[in-house]
Amino acid sequence: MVKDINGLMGRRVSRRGLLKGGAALGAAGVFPAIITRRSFAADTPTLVNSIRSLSNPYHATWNKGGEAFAKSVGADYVTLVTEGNSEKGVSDIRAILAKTGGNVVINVDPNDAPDARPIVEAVKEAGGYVITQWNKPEDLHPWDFDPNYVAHISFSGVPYGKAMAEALFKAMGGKGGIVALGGIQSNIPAIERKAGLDQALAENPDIKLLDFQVANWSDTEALEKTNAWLTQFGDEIGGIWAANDGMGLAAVEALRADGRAGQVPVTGIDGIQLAVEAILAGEMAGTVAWDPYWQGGMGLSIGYHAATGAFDPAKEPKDHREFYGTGVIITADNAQDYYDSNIKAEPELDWNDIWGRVSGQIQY
Amino acid sequence: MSPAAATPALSLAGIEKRFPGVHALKDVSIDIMPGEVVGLIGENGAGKSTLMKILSGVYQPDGGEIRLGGQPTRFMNAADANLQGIGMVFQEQSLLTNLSVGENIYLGTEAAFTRFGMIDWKALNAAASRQLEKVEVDVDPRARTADLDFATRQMVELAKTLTLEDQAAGHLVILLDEPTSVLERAEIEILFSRVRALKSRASFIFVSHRLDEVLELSDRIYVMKDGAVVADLPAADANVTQLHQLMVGRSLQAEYYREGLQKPFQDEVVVEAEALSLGHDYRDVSFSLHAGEILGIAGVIGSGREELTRTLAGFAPHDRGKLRIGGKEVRFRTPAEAVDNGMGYIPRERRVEGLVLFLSVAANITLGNLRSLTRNGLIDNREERRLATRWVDRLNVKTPSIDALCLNLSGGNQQKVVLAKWLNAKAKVLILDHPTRGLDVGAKEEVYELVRAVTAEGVAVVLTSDTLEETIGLSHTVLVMRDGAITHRADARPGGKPTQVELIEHMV
Amino acid sequence: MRALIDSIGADRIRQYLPLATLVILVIAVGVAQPAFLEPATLLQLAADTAVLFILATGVTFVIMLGGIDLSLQSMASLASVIVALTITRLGYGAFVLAVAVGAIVGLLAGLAHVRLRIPSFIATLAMGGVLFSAALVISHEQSITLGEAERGYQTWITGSVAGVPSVVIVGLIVLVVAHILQSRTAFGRYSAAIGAGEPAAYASGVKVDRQKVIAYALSASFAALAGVILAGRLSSGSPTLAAELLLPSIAAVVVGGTAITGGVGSIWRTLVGALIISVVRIGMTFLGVNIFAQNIVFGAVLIIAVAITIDRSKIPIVK
Amino acid sequence: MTPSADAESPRASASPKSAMHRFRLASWAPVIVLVLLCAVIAVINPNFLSFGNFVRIAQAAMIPLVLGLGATFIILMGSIDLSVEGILTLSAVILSLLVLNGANGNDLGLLAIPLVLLVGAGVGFINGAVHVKLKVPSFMTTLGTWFIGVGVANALLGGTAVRINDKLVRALAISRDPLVGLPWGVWIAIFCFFVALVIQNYTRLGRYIYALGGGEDLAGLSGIRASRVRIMAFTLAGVFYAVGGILAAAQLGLGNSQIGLGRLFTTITAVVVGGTSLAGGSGSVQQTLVGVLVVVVLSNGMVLMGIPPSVQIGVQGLMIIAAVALSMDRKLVRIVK
Repeated sequence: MVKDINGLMGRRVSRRGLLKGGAALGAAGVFPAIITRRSFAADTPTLVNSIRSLSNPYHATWNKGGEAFAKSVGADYVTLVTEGNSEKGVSDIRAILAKTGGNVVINVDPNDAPDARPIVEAVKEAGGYVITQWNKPEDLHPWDFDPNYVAHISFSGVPYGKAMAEALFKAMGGKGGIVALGGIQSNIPAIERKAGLDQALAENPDIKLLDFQVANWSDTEALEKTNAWLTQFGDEIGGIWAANDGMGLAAVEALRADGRAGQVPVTGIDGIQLAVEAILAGEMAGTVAWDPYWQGGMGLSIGYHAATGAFDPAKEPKDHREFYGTGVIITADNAQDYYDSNIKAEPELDWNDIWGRVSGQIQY
Repeated sequence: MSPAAATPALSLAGIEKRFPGVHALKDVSIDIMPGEVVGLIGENGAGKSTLMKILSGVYQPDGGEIRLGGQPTRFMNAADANLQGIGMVFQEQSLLTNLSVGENIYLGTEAAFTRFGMIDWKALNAAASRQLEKVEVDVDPRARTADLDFATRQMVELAKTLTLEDQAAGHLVILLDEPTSVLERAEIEILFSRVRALKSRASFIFVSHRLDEVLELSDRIYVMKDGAVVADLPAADANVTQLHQLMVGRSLQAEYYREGLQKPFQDEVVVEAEALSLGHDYRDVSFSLHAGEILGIAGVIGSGREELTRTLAGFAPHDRGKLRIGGKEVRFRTPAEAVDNGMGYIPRERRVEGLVLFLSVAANITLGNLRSLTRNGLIDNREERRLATRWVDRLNVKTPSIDALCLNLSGGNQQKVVLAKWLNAKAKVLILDHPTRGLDVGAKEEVYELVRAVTAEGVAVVLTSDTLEETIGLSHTVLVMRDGAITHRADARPGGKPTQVELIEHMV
Repeated sequence: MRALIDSIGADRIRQYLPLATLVILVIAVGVAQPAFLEPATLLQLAADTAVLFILATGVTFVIMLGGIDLSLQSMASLASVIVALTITRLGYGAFVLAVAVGAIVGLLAGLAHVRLRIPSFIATLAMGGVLFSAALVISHEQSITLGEAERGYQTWITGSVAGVPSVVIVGLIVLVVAHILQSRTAFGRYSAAIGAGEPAAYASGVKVDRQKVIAYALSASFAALAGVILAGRLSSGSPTLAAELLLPSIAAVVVGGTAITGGVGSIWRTLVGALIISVVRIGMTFLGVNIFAQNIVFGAVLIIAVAITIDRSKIPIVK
Repeated sequence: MTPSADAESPRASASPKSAMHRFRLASWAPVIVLVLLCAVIAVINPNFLSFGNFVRIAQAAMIPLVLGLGATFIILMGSIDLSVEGILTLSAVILSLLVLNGANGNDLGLLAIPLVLLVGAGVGFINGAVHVKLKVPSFMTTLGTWFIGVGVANALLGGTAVRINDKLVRALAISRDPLVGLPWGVWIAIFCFFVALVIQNYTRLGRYIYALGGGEDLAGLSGIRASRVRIMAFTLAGVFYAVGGILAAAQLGLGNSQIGLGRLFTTITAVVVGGTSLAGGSGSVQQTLVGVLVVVVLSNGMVLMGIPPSVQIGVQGLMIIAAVALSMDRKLVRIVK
């Protein structure tokens, strides 16, 4: 019985099947399988991804990467979501540590930078292995928690924010006015991406920043802010820079309602499917793909290799402990290629190539 | 009118009702003739309300038969009773103040004016106007009910009940449940004249604690005691003393208000008003209230006595003149300030302003001065329980325990808890705002005794009452107000009581 | 009369329904996953509930008198920012400052509510916006991480005493203080009276406005304390540190059986409610409830729990 | 403050002849606030008064208005509905999965709309039924269905966002009528407004909702079945939220489970700013329209006036306090909770 349920849930990977079921409102059939009990074999560590929520495509893809890696090594896999609540995120991790007795590898995208410290401390105490991504305090370093805190992976927002700005300026023909949509103000990626935008602006005096507004990563807010701008600046707006794809796509929709979609270039960041499609449709000028599939799978893989003794974190150089990953800049030039190889098909990754995308130690 | 001549409009035969542990109605038989007004009296607990609830379909009888126009029937629920021609005018007003008069009259029966799911307001309001004409009230059906005075609302309520004429097949029987308890004398006159005029359209069952009114309005009177009918007598042959005797099973005190027990008041002046005025409500009111004195204030609606009472209780600060309590000049902006100065307000809206119904008896008793129970910031629970128990005993409050919610007490016992609250707070002045409203005779007497007892201890009392008799009977001094000013000041010490006529002269 | 006595007898049982619900939930999870019942796990659960409990305790005071406080998560976040910004200079004084700011903020919200007669729902929602803005401005829109030295001031939050996490002890102290405030002081009694029957309380000389303002000040102070503790647990301050804690806090109060309309309730009910919320959440992780089903289960459990715990005998009309 | 019983007011102002209606001067205060607000913004940025901006305000207001209409009925009963986001999200997601989309082969076209409305009505009905039958306060019932609604939407999507490719559905937000030049979605919202107006003023349900808000026990005495009215009102509200979901999906061109984020508090704020009392019994959908416009104009205006992002939410809070304080008729309110 338990096996059957597991089997049923295991097939969750085939999302399209589920969507069809959902479309027919037959989802009720899926819900009896609410509880998935697993055996938690004593030797293989349980693999855990802790992410913000499964309600955004970015993290949903992240989760799929995690599932794929877990499957490749035959380990149990658990997803935890914070729902934007730091306390919940930390306590869920503590719960999973208690449940597994510390035999666990946790790949976590902390809800906010501060959460990383209690998470790392708890994992260290329980003897598990943890990899953090994106958010952590500057003074928290993996090498202070050997060997349990295996690595921290981030993507420097500054160069990519700058790259998107440059792609936008290029699409605009090098001059004109832009408006910019920022993420939640205290988030490090939001701050870094904005810093990249500012650098690009400094280097391009012909481009004028008409206004910067915070839309808190929210589609709806981005739509409303863009609407207000269309009133305020009208035709002065030559381009829109958004700190992520969701907000960028909302800006495209605001333009569409104004009859200007495709005429005013928009850039995003994250590389979600809809954004890539928008680039193909000529409505967006660029995005950056972090490859959340890689983040979700490779984070676990690094931790797994450490936990199973394939390498000793303490002996690795610092640029393997705290490093920037490599993002893929997608513009009209390479969008089709990216779409074919990463979205249409399930990406094929070598999970053993753990340092393959290291692009330098993180600088604070 | 001879009861035996025709088929009764409504008749109850051998009605039985039991609740766990209580035999609420024992073989109750009652006949109501077409066009007859039947009075129904009895002490609280005599079974009146149970009987009313059976008539209005809220309860089902355990035995016996209900016959309408001679045909046996059952009332499944309130709506069913309505359909069969039983209407009800409630003691607590049942109109929704946020709706218009017309909306209220046809609330629940809009179907008659609904075409394709849409209400035809024009037709509804026109029909409402016709209903209002039946009771001779000149109100725009579109007027907001909150803007009407109580008497008009009571008429609207009657008009609402009369809509049953159009729906019910047979003769209408209208239950009037304490309809006068919130009305002034003049309003009562109007109500009664309307009821008499409507006898051609309906029969009435009139339930009231005011025996004189029952005698005045009814053709015939049923007296209930302990769940059974103990008497059925023509109103013309009855008098108050006799009815009272039948209800309580003992003779009425020769003197209802026991003037003999009234003690003279002391010399110390507790409250002094000097040319007190508030906007258009009252002006230049002056009086002195002594320790142990009961000061009755008489007056009709608009005389300003209600507002004066509210000023003393701290709800409506005066804007001119002086008010001194114990020699100190005060102006109460909130009840809290009044309470701090030793005032205790016993409101007419007992269940709204008198008690926190969902708190225990003990908590209500100590609510007025928790401060004195507080030691180092904490309430002394043991002392609180001791005090509450003492007051419950002393005032003979019937409650299963001091932890019971006030919600579950009878009206009289609730009023005792309100009194206990102020006695416990050591109030120097009690403001009694219609203190016996809705209480039965026995409970009233207990309240009178308590008021006498506290005045004997030096507490001063300001009294506004439902009836002049009560005012005269209890007071040492009576002030009569008209149009916001004092028109008469009567000494009402035992032996020298003014007559009602004397006071009324100055009221209107 | 007999029915009356019966209802009091039933009252006794009804009082313990929230606790019974909690115990049953704990046992249910424990049977499926015995690791859940280990003392360390349960202590951890208690520690993880502390912040939620303290927030819920504050808002209990407001809910008791029939209001609501929607500013509490912004207040808690602001408090964490204040601690992070001032702890280097003020040391332990930073905690006092944060809680004092909370008291003042609550005072202002309460005054806006009673003086301007703005419904508390709107007054505190708006105040929450103001506090969020304030936190963004003073933190320069970033989260502020605390260094090693500053973390030394926070051992009363992060340490443990005889194996018991300090934060649990702090939570217990809050429980005792709040319970005494609510059940043994005039303030607590007045709150209940106002919640159950404001006109009668007013006519009885209760200074209704003052009691309300005190309740809002208490609520915001407790929220600030929760923010201080959160800052300790996460060693930082951030304008979004307490995000998504508002609704769980209010849910905790109601799940404990306190009436959202006021008048009926207690701090221990809030404690039980907060624990129920935690047990359900963490229990789902323990049981491995499918991640997509968690929100659905959580919503359903909330409704069922309230259906069990709420004391309808003291609520005239359920709205 | 005078939380005196109703007993006092009629005595003081007994004038049976004066045909006072439910809509009094006090209810015009929000309109005055709105006009003032518009004037201030227009002075600072004259673009505010352009036709283009008028259209954008209408666009920004259409969803809050539809949501506010539903919530008004609930708040008039003295209840509260927190399931706004849950039902909206679920409706938007189901719509996106039923019409031509980027995730599955469905293509029901406009036929999907009645189905989605049915889903909204269904969840609303569950709200009402659980609230009434289990006697769970509406606050908790709807909080629960909020979680459940978003949860089911999320489970249906598996975390993705689904692009809507159906031209007709997209046209709701993009195409405009040839006469005035308003997007069709705005016309739908206006239509909903009139439907709500009719329900409020001309149907028994509307009347009974007021009656329940005025006093449930008293309404019961007139033979009104409170539980039925409550269930119907919640069902009705669910339909309005579903319309909101359809418009949101059309506007963003996709269904995702975060589409409802932040809409609940905006909705309730708009209803209250309009002057509808949270205690129930007084208010109207007309007032909600004004409240929605105040809130929408305020957030539109803050961008136009160049108020820095970090203090916008604070300024909004203060403005809302001011607006409610100005429009509150303190004499009419006995107790404010």
